[in-house]
Amino acid sequence: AAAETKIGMITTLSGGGAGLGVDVRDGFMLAIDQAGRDNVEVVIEDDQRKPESAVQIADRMIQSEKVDIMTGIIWSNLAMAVVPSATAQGVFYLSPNAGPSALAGKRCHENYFNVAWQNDNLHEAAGAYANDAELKNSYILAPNYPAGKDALTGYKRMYEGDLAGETYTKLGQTDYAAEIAQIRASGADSVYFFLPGGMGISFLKQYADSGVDLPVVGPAFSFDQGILQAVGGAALGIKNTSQWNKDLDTPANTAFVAAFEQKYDRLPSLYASQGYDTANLILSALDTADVSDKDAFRAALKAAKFDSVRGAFKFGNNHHPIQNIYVREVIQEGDVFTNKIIATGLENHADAYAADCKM
Amino acid sequence: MGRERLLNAGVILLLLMVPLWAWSADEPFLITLATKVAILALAGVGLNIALGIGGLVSLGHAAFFGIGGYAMGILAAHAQNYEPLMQWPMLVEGTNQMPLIWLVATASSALAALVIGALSLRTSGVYFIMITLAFGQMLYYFAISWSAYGGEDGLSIWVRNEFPGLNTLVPLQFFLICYVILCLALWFSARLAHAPFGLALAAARQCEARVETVGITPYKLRLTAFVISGAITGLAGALFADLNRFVSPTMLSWHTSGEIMIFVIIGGVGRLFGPVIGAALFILLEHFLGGISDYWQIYLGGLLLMIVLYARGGIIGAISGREVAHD
Amino acid sequence: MTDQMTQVLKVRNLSKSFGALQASKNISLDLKTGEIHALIGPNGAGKSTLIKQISGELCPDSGEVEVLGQDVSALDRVARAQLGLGRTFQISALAMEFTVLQNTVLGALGARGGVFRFFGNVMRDKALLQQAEHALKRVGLIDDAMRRTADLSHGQRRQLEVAVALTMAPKLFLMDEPMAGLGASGSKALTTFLDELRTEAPILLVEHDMDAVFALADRISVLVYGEVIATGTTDEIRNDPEVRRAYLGEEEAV
Amino acid sequence: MSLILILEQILNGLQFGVMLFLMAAGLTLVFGVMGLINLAHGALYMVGAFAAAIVAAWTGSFVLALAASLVAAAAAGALVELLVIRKLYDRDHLDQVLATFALILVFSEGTRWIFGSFPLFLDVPSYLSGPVTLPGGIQYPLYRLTIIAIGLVVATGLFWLIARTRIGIQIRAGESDREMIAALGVDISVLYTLVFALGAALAGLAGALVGAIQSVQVGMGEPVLILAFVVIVIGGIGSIKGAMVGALLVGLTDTLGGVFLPRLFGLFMEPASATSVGASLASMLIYILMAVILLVRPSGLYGGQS
Amino acid sequence: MSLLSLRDVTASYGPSQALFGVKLEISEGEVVALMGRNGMGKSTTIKTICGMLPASSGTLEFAGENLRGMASHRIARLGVGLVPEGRRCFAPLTVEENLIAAARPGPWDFAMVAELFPRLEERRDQTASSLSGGEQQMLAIGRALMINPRLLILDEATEGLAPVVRQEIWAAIARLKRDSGLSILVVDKTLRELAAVADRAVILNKGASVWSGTMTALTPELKDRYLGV
Ligand SMILES: Nc1ncnc2c1ncn2[C@@H]1O[C@H](COP(=O)(O)OP(=O)(O)OP(=O)(O)O)[C@@H](O)[C@H]1O
Ligand SMILES: Nc1ncnc2c1ncn2[C@@H]1O[C@H](COP(=O)(O)OP(=O)(O)OP(=O)(O)O)[C@@H](O)[C@H]1O
Ligand SMILES: [Mg+2]
Ligand SMILES: [Mg+2]
Repeated sequence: AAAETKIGMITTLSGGGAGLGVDVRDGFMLAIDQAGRDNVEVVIEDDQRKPESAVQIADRMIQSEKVDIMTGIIWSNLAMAVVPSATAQGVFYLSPNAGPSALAGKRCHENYFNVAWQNDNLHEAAGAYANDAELKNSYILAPNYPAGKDALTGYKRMYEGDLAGETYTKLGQTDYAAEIAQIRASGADSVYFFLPGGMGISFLKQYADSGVDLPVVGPAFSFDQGILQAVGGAALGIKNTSQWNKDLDTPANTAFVAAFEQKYDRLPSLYASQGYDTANLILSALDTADVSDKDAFRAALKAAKFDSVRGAFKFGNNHHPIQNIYVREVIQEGDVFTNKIIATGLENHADAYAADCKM
Repeated sequence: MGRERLLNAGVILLLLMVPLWAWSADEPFLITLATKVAILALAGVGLNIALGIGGLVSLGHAAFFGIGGYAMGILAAHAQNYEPLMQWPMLVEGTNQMPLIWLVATASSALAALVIGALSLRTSGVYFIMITLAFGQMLYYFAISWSAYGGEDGLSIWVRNEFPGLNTLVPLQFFLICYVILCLALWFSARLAHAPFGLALAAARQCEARVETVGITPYKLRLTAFVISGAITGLAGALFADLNRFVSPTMLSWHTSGEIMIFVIIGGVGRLFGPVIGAALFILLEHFLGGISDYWQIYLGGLLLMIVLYARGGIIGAISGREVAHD
Repeated sequence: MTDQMTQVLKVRNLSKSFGALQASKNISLDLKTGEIHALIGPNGAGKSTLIKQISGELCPDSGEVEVLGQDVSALDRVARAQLGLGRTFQISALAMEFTVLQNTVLGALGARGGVFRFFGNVMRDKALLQQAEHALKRVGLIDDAMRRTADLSHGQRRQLEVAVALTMAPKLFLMDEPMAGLGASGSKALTTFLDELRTEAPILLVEHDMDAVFALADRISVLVYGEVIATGTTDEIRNDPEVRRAYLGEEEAV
Repeated sequence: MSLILILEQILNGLQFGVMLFLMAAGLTLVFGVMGLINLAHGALYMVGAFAAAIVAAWTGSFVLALAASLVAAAAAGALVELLVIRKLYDRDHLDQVLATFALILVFSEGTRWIFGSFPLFLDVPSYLSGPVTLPGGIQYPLYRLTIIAIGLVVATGLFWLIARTRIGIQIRAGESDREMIAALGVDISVLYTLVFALGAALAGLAGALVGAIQSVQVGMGEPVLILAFVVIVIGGIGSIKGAMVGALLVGLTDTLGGVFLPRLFGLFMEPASATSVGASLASMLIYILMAVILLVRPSGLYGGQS
Repeated sequence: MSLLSLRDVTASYGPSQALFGVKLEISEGEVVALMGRNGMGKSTTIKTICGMLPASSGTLEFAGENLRGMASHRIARLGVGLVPEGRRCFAPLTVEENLIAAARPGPWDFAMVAELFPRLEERRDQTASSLSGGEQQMLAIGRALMINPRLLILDEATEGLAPVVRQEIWAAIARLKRDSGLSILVVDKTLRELAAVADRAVILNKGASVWSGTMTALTPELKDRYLGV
């Protein structure tokens, strides 16, 4: 048998943002279990969404547990805190969710692979979709923090129309009456928003109740399986962008969706799919190279010879995905709200920072 | 009060022995954990001066902790990319020398404490709690949107700063630095409690009118205590940032203030070693309960409840009697 | 000039209102070296309010306060305390968690200054301890020096109030009902004590215990509804029909 | 910016204020009147929202859901009072802070354990959904108007309870001297259990009402907690009127600050940085407001004594 | 039969014992003075009666009910009205609110209290914290009367009152005794005034009752030994 491979997963398992971490973990572990290898060990730790905790757990995993590969972080700020020092210490890091721009550009690293997306990707696709849908005057809003700014930057990068307004809201804001009034008065023909988690739910419900009925576009994060049920009818018909959906018709995906539902008794989410892909990428690389041979293992990761649930998948020079980003629409199936793909927003899309990466 | 002394001595020795053992047993993470205890205890020692002796319940000490952290982050970041911090009116360069960083961290958090304290101390009681919280939150939101230094993403310093003659990258050496600082702070706060200043400050906590009629201005006492307290907590912030080689707005959030306060309460308010025991216990619980289940915080909550309900005067109070020592 | 010297405290035309209620109406009085000047009057007449204006806790609407020839109207209570105003409270104001000794040391510390010292054990400071213990001896609390103030009985706390004021070695005392809550024996002892104390510093004494007032006072001022209605010697006041009606009642006069 | 939009934003500010009052009402009661710092207020708010979501899903009735929120939160409150809070009245604020912080952990993680990590669905009932047109042509959601009405009713009821009823007097007397009011024959422990349960019920009601237009999820109570504290401190602790005024002030400041500050900065900055600087300042605004008010009036707008 | 009876009561503040055997009987309609120097345990005895401090041993009975272990509010409801040492008015409440907070049905109501202390009527809407010391004392007495007690306990109730008011209060107490058959336990320092109203006296010394008898039996020698006069 090959030597033991130890994988350290740091993710958010307690507190408000735990849903995402739980999905990444469950998707990841599904793939590991399916592989049935007895030489891969996964250590899982809860970061409580605190960057300081994440850093300390990373230290411990690297120093004491001597993990070879790390993964699991959900949030950009935690990734920024952990990834650079982990990769500098020779550990491979595979991101199942966050893709901050710095790590894609100037600070890219040979041991860092992003298996989800660069943060801007879904927003760029939304911008491109807005052009296709002939939206000419968008009102855009996002929370006032780095990921929010990246989001609006990403949208504007592709979007060619005018801006009816641009608003940064408070992080964690729950009441959007004022913003909705601005939107109503702005003469916009559409709204683009990036409000992850509970913020998005609040916004959508309040927007639906306000009587403003301009078309809304957003990234998948506010329309993911985990929270769609909480938004309910307010989300119906809204277009959102994602690199994956459960109706993607590939054998790998069909099998994944069925297996996930069977094991966990719920529909898989975007995050679960990313966790699943991450694990499969690792497993595929382990099939061709031993992790102790870093160069060979890195090359095997780079080759990405695995069956991604999102279809075609390959890495760019900065180890970020080059992939299709789809446009989905929220629909109702029985009494379950879910998404269906209606178009491809961007094809084989790479990120805007790849050129800054000297690798 | 022999029992409390004995307990204190035991705790401070244990805090030293564990990392030494961990070093010989090659358990570097245990050293990191001990370092974290020492640093957070230091933050608590700072708060305890305002809270325990002066009765100033500050729910804004994260502000000083965070300012200390950012002082480290900003100086080190500039040292790393060789861009001066400012060029006008004079050239200020970044640095990666710990002593210098500590100086800046202490001074800037003391300055912040002076401003925040001067304003906040016009109120008292719950209003004081809330106004300090307000200042903390202002800084927090400021840091989140301060994109020059990372905003919510925070600021990473890839390597630990340097201390002349030591290799700070060796966990044990960095621990020893923190440990010595903690001991110094404990010593200072013990002296302070028994000094004229401590007596007057404690009197101002109990009866403001009494202090005034003997010709002492409580406001000045409190402000001084608040500044000292903020400075020590700021120093702890700089060390904490160095421990993680990373600083972010979470250091400024009210959760941090709350946690520092909780260390002090668990250990025993106004007890010299309260923050040390409190921080040690809290961190151990957090660390070891984390492995039990995803819902470990329920157990943490339950344990904390037991402590408040059944250990009056904190852990130290429960072990060595409720009365605070008079001598 | 000599008159100036002997006037330790001079209050001129002090007025103070709380909303519609005029608690002090144009009050003038003085306190001379070596005397006890008693201030009596019905409950709510404004005695404590007057004391507070003299000590600086309350700011008068108009009028001046002079201490040892210096106008202190603009000074706060801390500055006035430093100038030598010793005060006891009607309702004990003490550091309850402290020992009796610590409370008195605090007084001595306030008088000496040097509060902003961060090193050195204050409870081992010989000079302060001596001063504190001396004061405790004088009020008869020395045996309770190491007890917690909260554990004292009400009467013992009153004694401690006086002791703390003593440690300040003030130039004059403002005492708001020092006898309140003292038992008969305590009152007797305190009366004897204040009698001696007046040679150290004159006392403006607010008190309802007429035995004590008549035994001690050199002069008495009577305050009714914020106004001084009479000032005079013990006998003059005792026999003033207006005072008897408003304050003393029938029995006391006998 | 048109006048009508300005008016609408002012209305939004007032509405947000009333919503804040609703969130803060239970806290004012417990904090101001019983002198207890209850950090677990947000947890009770969450309990109310979850109870409402569950019952709404079962029965489809919003009214029943609201009733459930009241009952569940009151029961949780009474239980907590009997088991924990009761032992804390004669402790200082710090012990209360620690204990109620521990309660947050127990409640939040307990809820997550039972209901999972994902938000639940709770929506505005159809008969209250959608906008109505106000005089002047402002389109305004009916549900928000309902919240305003309920908020005002709660405010009046509380004010009356505390200021005018004998129970209110006894509660306040108990806050000033618990031992004494008991020595005068009032069973203060039962009274306090009731008050705490009432405070909890109000928190639960707010959770359900507000939850219907926000997200019902673990941790939803936390931002509310801080805001509610800000509100009652600005107004002056112990004053229902103060809480109302404080809530309206905070609501207006927050809403109008978010709307106008970016524009203000736009006058002398380039648009991109103006929006971001304006938004940063807007997020600090209510804390600045609180600090300024406390500096001018150290015990809040209507606080008698500190 | 006695209304209140204490036998061999001991009590402690935490580790320090304050009562070492108190014996005290009060009959229906009787006024008893509890005397002793400062710190001898008078107030502690009262706290024990009112259930504010648990007795460690001994028996306490009121109107045939065992008071030991009974909650403070239940003792009050049996008819024990307390005017505590140091007044303890509810500072943020108005005068009127202080009075009605604990009122129980019976002859004493606001009007009657106002008649006894007209000053309280004048200050009706002022908060207790802004009252003068004497006014607060009147309020505390009025408050205790409002619960319509069978036994009124006055712990230094005339402390800090002007002589006229004091006379009024003593007159009021005498009237209460005469007209309503109220039993009264009173602690006060002025012997002369006590002698006029009290039927009997009990002397405490170092936490134990050392003497009890009629006021007239109180010899100068006893006074000197236990009261210091
Ligand atoms: N802050 C205040 N606001 C309103 N009224 C006040 C205030 N302080 C005092 N008073 C009123 O002013 C009057 C004078 O009060 P003061 O305390 O000076 O009386 P006093 O002469 O000391 O009475 P006593 O002998 O009973 O202590 C009282 O009627 C009191 O109610
Ligand atoms: N809260 C307390 N904690 C501890 N000891 C106390 C407490 N209150 C009183 N004592 C002590 O108990 C003893 C009796 O006190 P108590 O108050 O009953 O005396 P008293 O006879 O009422 O005196 P006074 O006339 O001064 O009011 C005193 O020695 C006192 O120091
Ligand atoms: Mg007075
Ligand atoms: Mg007494």
